[in-house]
Amino acid sequence: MIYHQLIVVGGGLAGLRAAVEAKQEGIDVAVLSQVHPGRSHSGAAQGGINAALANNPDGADDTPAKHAFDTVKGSDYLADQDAAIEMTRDAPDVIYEMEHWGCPFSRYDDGRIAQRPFGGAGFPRTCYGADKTGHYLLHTLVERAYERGIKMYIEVFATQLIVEDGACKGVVAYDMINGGFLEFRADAVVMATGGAGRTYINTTNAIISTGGGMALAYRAGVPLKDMEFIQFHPTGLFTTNILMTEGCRGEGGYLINDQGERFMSKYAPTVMELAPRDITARAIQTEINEGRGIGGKQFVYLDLRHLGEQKIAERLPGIRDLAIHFEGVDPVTEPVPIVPSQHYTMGGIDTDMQGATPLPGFYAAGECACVSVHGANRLGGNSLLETIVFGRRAGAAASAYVKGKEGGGAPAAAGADPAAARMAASVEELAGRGTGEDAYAIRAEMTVTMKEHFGIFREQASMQAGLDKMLALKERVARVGLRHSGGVFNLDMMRTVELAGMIDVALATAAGALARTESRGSHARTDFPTRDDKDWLKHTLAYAGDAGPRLEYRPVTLGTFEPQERKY
Amino acid sequence: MSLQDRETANVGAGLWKGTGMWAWILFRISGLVLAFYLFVHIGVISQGRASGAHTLNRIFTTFDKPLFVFLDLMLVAAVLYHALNGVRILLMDLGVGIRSHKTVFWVLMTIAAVLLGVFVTVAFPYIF
Amino acid sequence: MRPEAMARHQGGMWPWLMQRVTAVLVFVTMAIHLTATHLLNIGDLSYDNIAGRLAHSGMALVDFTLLAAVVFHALNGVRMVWLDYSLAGSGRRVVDVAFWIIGVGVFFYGAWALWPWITG
Amino acid sequence: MPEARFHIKRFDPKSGVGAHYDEFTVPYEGSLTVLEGLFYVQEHFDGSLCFRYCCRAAVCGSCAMYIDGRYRLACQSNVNHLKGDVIVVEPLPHMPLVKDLVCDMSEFFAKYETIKPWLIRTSQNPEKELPQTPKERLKLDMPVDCILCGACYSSCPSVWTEGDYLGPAALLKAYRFEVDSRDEARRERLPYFDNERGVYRCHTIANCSEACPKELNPTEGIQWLKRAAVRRRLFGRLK
Repeated sequence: MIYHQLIVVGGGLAGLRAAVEAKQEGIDVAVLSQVHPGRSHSGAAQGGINAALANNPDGADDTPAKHAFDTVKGSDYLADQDAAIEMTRDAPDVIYEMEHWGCPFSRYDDGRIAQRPFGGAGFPRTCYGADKTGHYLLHTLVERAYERGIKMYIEVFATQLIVEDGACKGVVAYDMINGGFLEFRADAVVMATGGAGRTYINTTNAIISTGGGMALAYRAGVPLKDMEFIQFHPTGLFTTNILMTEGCRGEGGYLINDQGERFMSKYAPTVMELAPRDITARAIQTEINEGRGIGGKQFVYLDLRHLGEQKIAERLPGIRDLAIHFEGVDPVTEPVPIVPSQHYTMGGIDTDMQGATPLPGFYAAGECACVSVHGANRLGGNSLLETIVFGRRAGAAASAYVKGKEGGGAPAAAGADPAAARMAASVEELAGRGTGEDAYAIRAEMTVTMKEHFGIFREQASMQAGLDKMLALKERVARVGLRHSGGVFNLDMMRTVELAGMIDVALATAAGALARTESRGSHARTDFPTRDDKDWLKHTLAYAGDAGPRLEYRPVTLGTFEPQERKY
Repeated sequence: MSLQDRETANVGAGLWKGTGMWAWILFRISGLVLAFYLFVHIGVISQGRASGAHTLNRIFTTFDKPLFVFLDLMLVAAVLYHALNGVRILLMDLGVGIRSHKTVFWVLMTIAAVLLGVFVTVAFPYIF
Repeated sequence: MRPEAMARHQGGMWPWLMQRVTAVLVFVTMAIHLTATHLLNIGDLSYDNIAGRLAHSGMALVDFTLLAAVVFHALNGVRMVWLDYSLAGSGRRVVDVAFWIIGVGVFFYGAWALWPWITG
Repeated sequence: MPEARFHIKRFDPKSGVGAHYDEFTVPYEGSLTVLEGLFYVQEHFDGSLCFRYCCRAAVCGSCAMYIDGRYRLACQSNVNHLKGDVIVVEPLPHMPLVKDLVCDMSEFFAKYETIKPWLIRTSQNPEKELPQTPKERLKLDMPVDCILCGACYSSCPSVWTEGDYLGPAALLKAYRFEVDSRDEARRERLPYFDNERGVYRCHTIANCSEACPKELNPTEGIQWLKRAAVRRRLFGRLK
């Protein structure tokens, strides 16, 4: 058994920021991560991080309040307004803090942090470091974690929450390097494991973005909030769905259909390509569905040629590398084939503004959590901001909880590690089954089902069929056996355990989507094409039930901005 | 690393194709050969004082034989290689041509070849 | 990393820098030495010939500089190779002292050998 | 349907068999990256195969391997662009192995940690950002793109022979902070790289620059550090 006062699961931006905060509070904190923290998926973020610094000459009038309004409007008024206001108010501070810690932001001639325009924002307020902002921020925080001497358990794969006496007491995790399960005991746990993009086949997300933390929380009885809101990024590479940052359009890139027209003029005449992601993604998908994809195929072009080689080299060097390596297309000379791709899980573990969940001692931050600041549609550049702002808050709140807790400290050695032993036994049971169902076939079916039935456009009959398929898959998962047991780095075991969680999370998405009879943000129903504030201005809460998720609802926190029609 | 570990750790694979790698290996070998020669050379020349002019002249006569003139040319080749690759290393230490070090290498090797040609031309009559 | 590794490997600039300085010296003096012996006097080496050359004080200076620089350069080079293979281990200091003794010895032996030619 | 033949190095410390190669044939349509091929093998042929993976977009540095005789990221290597009938997939050379294609990176990260890879400030930070001109920022462009994949480290002959040598990645990191106009540890960080297990163990072989899948140039950084060390020690100049 390993004991720390606080355990942070996940070594991305949110997790590291929480750990740094807790360490600062004098808490004995440890980070558990499936990969080295420097390899976390946060590093794949490209375009930038929003904060109303008003550095851009075109954004001199920008204020956090305007940032909050854009965030709430972008969310289609599903965001909790108090949370959005607090996040945008904290934004400049956390950016300056990251800068003081060494983050290599791009600069203006006068030495201030450069800002570029992003979709759905009234002002150019997205701070960036070329098109590798996530990579730079992540490495800055990794460096800070090393500086603070934060204990990191690297290549440790969390498989279960330990809940005793109605409070979270730690996690069980698979030690990938040495084999076997470890029991991590703690007075509080911060979950920061990222999104569940891999439940879709067409995702921009990393292979490890499987929603593991969400599944762990869900099974422990913590509700998942607003899971039906799945963001599709307008510009993923056609063959691999690898992300082409929104910065491409922020820097002036065009979206072109088969007829060579900038079709966004039809969908968002004033802001064109800089419409929010849900609107742009639907526009592209509509063009494709109506046969105006390039050559009638399933993609349109992202055209950057007019930006010129120098600007691309300066602002979008990573994009150029990715397009050349993964699509065989050089954006300097050719337009890039792109297609909307699953990108972000707006929903997640239900938390308040301090990262606290309904389960005492259990906190969450980052993409795996839902505060909610993104509501029904997240604005580009707000996710990096969320990870740091709410990572910090969750770290502080968890530290306060640990300090104020009576009877904390290392539990008396109670012989063997019971939770780890149970986990090991259940995996052995899986291994003993022999090969029943094929876990990988189920995974493939699930990802295709989610794409086809819970994609950009949704509709009652299709979603019902999709939900039925998912429930059938859940039954089949229960019969999966392992092909390979024991040992170190057992990918077969990890990917099988992971799959069961993915199905649970995907089911929450499916059930929530089917129930919500309106169109809001990313949730676009062809049979209910308008927003229904009277009945649906509320958050969905999905609880784990025996036959799929049980749904409850909670009103949205309003107060500052009156919901109005969303036009760009 | 133990022997078992060495086998599993893919020792022997690695960048053996790079110009920089071979340039360095030859640099080391030529350096060690020249270091060895240096001591031999000092030993031979010191015979002038240690054993007298007569002995030294006799040794020199031996060195006039074609085989020794040929070996002497090899030595010159080693010196030229070591010196001109050394120039490349010095330039890199000064921050010059780090990204184009391979081009610099081949330019210097061309110069080395030309210089060796001069020595060969001069020495040619003594070999045959 | 391990503090003992840190302690074991302190310093290193002087050997590195002196290797470069002597390289330049050797490059220049060796060029003169080789031109004199292998191009101008090829096939004409003898005790008297050497004496003739070294009678010029300029050549004597060149050869003494070469001797000093090349002995340092050679031994320091061998030492660098040696260190790469960690053959030194804890006996590092002993090896360094041994190299210095050898180097100084060889230099004086070489100077001793050249002396009669120069003074002669 | 085209097929790709993978010749994969296998090693299981528990099996007692030692290292060997297994061959698998993977069918594909259009294009296939080596990483996708490895997943296909793991899913369809041999569940025990293991390798590191994460972003599959060449930015996380997990899947650096020795593929077809070159250092590459598996996710970035398209089999259509690899020569030969058989694609040989091996772990990073000269690294201790955990299992199959997974090597032990603990020394690599331990060395990374020793050069104090974080921005050090001694003076008070302003309320807003620390100003940095685009020209100063340009100096960071190359080193900050490092993804710590370990390819350079595994390709360096000085690392092969001297276990204490910091290696190109850690030194590139030191360079990254040394050239940052905001960093104030010019004297403090010096002893950590200005020694024989630091920059002077580099023999300017430049394998690291050849191996880097992000096309960075650690050699350039190390050479800069050497000059900086000499300047500081001899002339007391801190820049």
